[in-house]
Amino acid sequence: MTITEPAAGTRELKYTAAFNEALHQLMAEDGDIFVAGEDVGIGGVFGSFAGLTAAFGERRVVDTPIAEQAIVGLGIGAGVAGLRPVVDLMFFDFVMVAMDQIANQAAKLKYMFGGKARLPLTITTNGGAGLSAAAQHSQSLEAFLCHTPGLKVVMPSTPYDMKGLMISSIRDDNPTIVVKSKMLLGVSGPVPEDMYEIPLGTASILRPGEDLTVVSYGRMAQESLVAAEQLAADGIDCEVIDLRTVQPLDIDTVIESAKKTNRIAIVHEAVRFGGLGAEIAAQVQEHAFDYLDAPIGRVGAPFSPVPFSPSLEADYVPNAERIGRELRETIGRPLPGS
Amino acid sequence: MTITEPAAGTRELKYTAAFNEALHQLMAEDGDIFVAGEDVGIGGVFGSFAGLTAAFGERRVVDTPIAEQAIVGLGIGAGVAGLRPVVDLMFFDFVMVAMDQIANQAAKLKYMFGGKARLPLTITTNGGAGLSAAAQHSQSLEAFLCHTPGLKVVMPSTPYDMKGLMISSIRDDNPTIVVKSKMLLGVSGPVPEDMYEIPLGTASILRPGEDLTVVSYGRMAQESLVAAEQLAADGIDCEVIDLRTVQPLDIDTVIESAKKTNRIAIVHEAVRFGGLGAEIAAQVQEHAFDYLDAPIGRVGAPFSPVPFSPSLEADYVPNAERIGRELRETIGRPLPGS
Amino acid sequence: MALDDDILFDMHRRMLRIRLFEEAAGRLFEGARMPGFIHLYVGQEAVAAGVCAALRPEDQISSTHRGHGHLVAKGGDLNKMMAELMGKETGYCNGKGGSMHICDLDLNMLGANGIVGGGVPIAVGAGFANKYRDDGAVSVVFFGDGASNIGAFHEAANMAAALKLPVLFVCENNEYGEFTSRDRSMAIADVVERASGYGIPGTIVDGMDAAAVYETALEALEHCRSGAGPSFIEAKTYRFYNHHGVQTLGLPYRPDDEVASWQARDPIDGIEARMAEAGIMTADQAAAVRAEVQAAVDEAVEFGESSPMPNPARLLDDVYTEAAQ
Amino acid sequence: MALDDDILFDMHRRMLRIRLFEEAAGRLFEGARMPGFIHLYVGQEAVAAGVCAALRPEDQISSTHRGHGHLVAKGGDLNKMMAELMGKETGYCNGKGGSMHICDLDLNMLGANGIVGGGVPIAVGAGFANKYRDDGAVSVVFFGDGASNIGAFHEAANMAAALKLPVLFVCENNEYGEFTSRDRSMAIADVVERASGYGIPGTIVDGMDAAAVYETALEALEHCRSGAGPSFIEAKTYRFYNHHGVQTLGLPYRPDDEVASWQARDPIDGIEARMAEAGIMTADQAAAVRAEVQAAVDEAVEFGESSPMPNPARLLDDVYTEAAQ
Ligand SMILES: Cc1ncc(C[n+]2csc(CCOP(=O)(O)OP(=O)(O)O)c2C)c(N)n1
Ligand SMILES: Cc1ncc(C[n+]2csc(CCOP(=O)(O)OP(=O)(O)O)c2C)c(N)n1
Ligand SMILES: [Mg+2]
Ligand SMILES: [Mg+2]
Repeated sequence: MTITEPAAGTRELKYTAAFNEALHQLMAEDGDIFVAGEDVGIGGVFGSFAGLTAAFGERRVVDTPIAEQAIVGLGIGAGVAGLRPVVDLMFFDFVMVAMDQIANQAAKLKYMFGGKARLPLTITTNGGAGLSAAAQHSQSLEAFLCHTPGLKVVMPSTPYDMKGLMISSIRDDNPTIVVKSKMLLGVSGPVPEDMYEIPLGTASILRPGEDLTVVSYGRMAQESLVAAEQLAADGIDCEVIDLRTVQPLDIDTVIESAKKTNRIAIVHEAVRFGGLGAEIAAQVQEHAFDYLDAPIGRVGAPFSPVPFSPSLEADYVPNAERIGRELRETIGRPLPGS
Repeated sequence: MTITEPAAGTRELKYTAAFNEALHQLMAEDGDIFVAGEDVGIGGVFGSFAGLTAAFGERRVVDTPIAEQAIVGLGIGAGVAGLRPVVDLMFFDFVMVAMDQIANQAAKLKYMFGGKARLPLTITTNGGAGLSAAAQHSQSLEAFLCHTPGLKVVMPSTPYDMKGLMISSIRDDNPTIVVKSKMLLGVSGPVPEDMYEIPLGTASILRPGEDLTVVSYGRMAQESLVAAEQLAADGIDCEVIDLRTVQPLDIDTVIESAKKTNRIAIVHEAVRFGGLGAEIAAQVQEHAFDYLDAPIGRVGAPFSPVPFSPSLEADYVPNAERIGRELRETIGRPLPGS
Repeated sequence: MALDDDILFDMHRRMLRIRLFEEAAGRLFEGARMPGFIHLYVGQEAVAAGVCAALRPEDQISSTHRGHGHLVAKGGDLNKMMAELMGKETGYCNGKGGSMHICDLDLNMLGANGIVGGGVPIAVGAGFANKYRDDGAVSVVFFGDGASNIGAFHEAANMAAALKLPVLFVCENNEYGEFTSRDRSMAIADVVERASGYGIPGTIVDGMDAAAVYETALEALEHCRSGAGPSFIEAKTYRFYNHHGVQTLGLPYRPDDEVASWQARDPIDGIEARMAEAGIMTADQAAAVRAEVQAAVDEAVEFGESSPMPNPARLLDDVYTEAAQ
Repeated sequence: MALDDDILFDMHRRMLRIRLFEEAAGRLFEGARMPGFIHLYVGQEAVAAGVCAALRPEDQISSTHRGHGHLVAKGGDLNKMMAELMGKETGYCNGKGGSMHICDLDLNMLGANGIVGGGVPIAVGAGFANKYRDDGAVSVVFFGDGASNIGAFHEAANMAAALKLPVLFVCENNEYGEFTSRDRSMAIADVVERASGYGIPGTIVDGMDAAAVYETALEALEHCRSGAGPSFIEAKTYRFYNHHGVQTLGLPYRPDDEVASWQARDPIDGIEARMAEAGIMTADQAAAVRAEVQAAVDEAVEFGESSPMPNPARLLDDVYTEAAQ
């Protein structure tokens, strides 16, 4: 909605440390919050949960067996029974293993019960390619979750957003999946020390622009920003929108921008076919049909599993250079002024 | 692609009997085909497998424990080892229970192995709402499967298509999901006695028309046809395309039609947000941007789980009347000639 | 066994409420006055009644697709139940859930479930909350012999054992999934043999004998409450009707004489005979209870039938919990 | 045990091939000359070697994320393996799979797997095919102690038992998942206790003793081949390196003395000592085998490093099998 920018001089934290700090502060504030998952006690395989056992003990930081269905179910049952669980699935790909508990149980429980339940469950996970982790440890599966009414899906692209969105997600009374981007874990940025919320469902405009709207989220929002700066050198002025949460989707911000720039592209790391970009494109053409000067572009992964080999993976995952190239194609027809 | 119509005077069969006949003929022809699933031995809860045990014995018609992951895994392993398995998941909703085996294993196996595998696996299931079966027994989840490279997804709307698509699916060397529509099981239509294939990835034009293209599949293709006839009474001439398979997607037929009619809507029973309609809309606007006289319409289920109560369910699931109403909205702007 | 008379009366009433409620629902279903699927619990009443009589109000129960009996036994409101089964606005779930999702969170009944085994991990989560709060409550999960073959059950049972959670697993072994018999779905004779694979103490009980179920449950619950971790009961029982719907005899997958031999061990007849023998309930008294329960069931049918269908304007309500302002 | 000398030589060589291949891969990984994740099998060689020495070529094996050892033991081509680990065109999967998806279908090695437990149902499917064709082959599935907690394992084990399939379950209990110890993940001492819950006969074997593994496997395979259904072996073993990567000592989750005590039971030292005692292999002979294997491994490294990266034009190949024309 607005351009979000922490005050100058704010302390810097890594993306994963922002996640971690949010958890520390939330757990200190609310005794009903606990964390459960595989190897979380030792800090988690990505270090995201570091220090929590020392601070809050094994009662509240619970190592579980390797059992993703039971991990999510643990969160559902404990949540319905009044706690505020945070459960971790080590890799985004493992939502597949727990899909019934996520999509048939957690997402639908409140509705099936006629509203008589509250499920303040947060599922955390790590998504995306780039580590040569191959087809079963590299996916971006948000389209599955966004197509499932009852869930919220959060995909932060900066340490600042990570902290604010984690706080909102955990305080939210709905099943919410927070997807960290594995490639962003070590990226630093300014993060205020105090607790703050970023409302779920509010996009941020990373860069204002007049010629083309670029809609993205997660790591690709940052890649899109780089691409936009490169295009700016050629006089193409992109407006880059970071959705931050993909469900709820801040479509108003997107449509408003499209009406202004008259050209729009969506960029994500997930497979393009059936990805979230399709939904956004469909909504934009529906609501801004007469404003569009060119077909809506979509940048995403091609139609294959994620390959292992670094050389193939580099071709598979969008990056700033490829995004820039495809955005130029979206622009396609000469800009009004040129 | 072309209007498919069995010869006049062809014997009539129910949708489920066409499915059944295809299995009988295929199993007689190929000893490597077997059927496994819950209660298939007695004919299955919808009678789809009736008579198979009598004809082929328990070696080839295998009752399994209630274990969807192991059922799909059984098919994967037996398929890789050289058989041609048909495994049944009683309800479409249960793909969630087996999602890892379907999406992380079956879909990706060939690619991960550098091509060195062949997986001639067919998964059959029953989808859709209309029986007051509530949120966990009524879903249309094809968007999940279509977004997963490596799978094929087949959703027949007539007995004729059912038989031809089943034969193609089982003979296909890729993991293929054939989704029966529960509400169509008892619907009759002409079905030739001989074996015939309908190539996967070829749409059929159920009704040619000039004013508006309506793209659908499964049960909604038939509802769309009814809606089209009603609109014809008002002089609106719809072309109704039945995709028949949603992966591969016969987008060429769709785009060609859109270029002709200049208006297009997609109709499906799945939740509209993130459904296959979004992908089709995104591709159509990309490839036929200059041909479109109106925003692409999408008819689908609203953003909630499927409600139990028949009165709510009737409002939830699209039907001919609602489709007609929404198509009129898609037409929206006056037709060129009027 | 020296069982309090009160307990027998209590269980007898719970069982009758289940039986008469279910038979009324079955008739409505047969008469096409009830939509959707119906999985009747008739025959298994002693399990739900025996276990629930041993519970405290704060103990949770989780159930299956065959869930009416569990909710009735936990004290469910027959009016709201019948209305829900009919898809009415006044039902437990405002008509949105139906038979397979019926629940009463105020009674700590965490819901039926349409996915076989799907409720087991959720029940373990409730048990986790109990331990976390150290409130002495036990989470009880009912599931079938067929459900013991599915992954969610396994993961949840092991999780409960590994984390030493107060969860009581109650397997209602009625010898069939839908149409496939237990002995074709597993290569063991007793489901309880699985419990030791998790390190969970297990017992077999006659699921047609409410008193036996009660005593077994009481002991198992005590184990759970003591902090020693989960416990496991396998109740040998039988459903008198078909998997779905009301047919009893003449089905292709169950020999009629097998059905008859179990029906001869009707758990309600059993408890009534026992109470008569003990001289604590005459035939007249039994009839009076039955009449009273039947009246409540009739009222529930009447309540359900006269209730309105859900307001279409609420179709999209309750997908999410809105933030309190 | 009266074991053929040949078998000892055979197993010794298989184990050395695993060990030296793995250590080379580890060094490359440490030197950032190998991409992705690497889960070393070092320490567990006796299990793969002992089981695979007992197999016939037509028997299938299925593996885990820790899969190099199994493929080497089944006769995998070190060149193609090393190239695959490096993501090269000449690798087993043309660089598309990597360590976690390495496979050789010609050797009936049905693949490593990145999903814990994900390979178990697939292995059961292969066992189904064997029974269907009545070809006498057995499908062997390797999985960890941690994997025995996941639903897919449970469903598959029960399915194999219910359908009496020729499947040999080999649990490599190395006492840890990633960083969580077995005793915190389950409330039982031996994973084999689960086998009886499926009606599968089970045995515990010393997984550091290749000969013991071989003899146990031979017997279990015989059981499977006889048509009596699946069999289960729990091999007590230990990984010498970290879950991922090559660190050994000084990790926060495993006491150094525990690591050291297992390392003192190195399975390769063990078999060499036994062969020396039996007088069938001198130190010189052992050194010669080692040198020979090392040369093969060095060649594999050279092969991998000199191989080209995959052709980018093939990125989208092999998603589907095209119909033969
Ligand atoms: C995951 C899943 N698979 C299959 C079904 C279909 N189904 C519903 S009830 C049932 C049988 C369950 O058997 P059991 O657990 O023994 O319970 P019972 O019906 O005997 O009470 C099956 C297979 C389902 N609802 N969910
Ligand atoms: C479904 C799933 N959950 C979690 C993981 C992450 N993971 C990879 S290996 C591993 C530990 C496996 O333990 P075990 O089965 O004992 O095998 P080991 O590593 O000891 O050989 C875990 C948790 C995964 N790959 N798949
Ligand atoms: Mg049963
Ligand atoms: Mg282990």
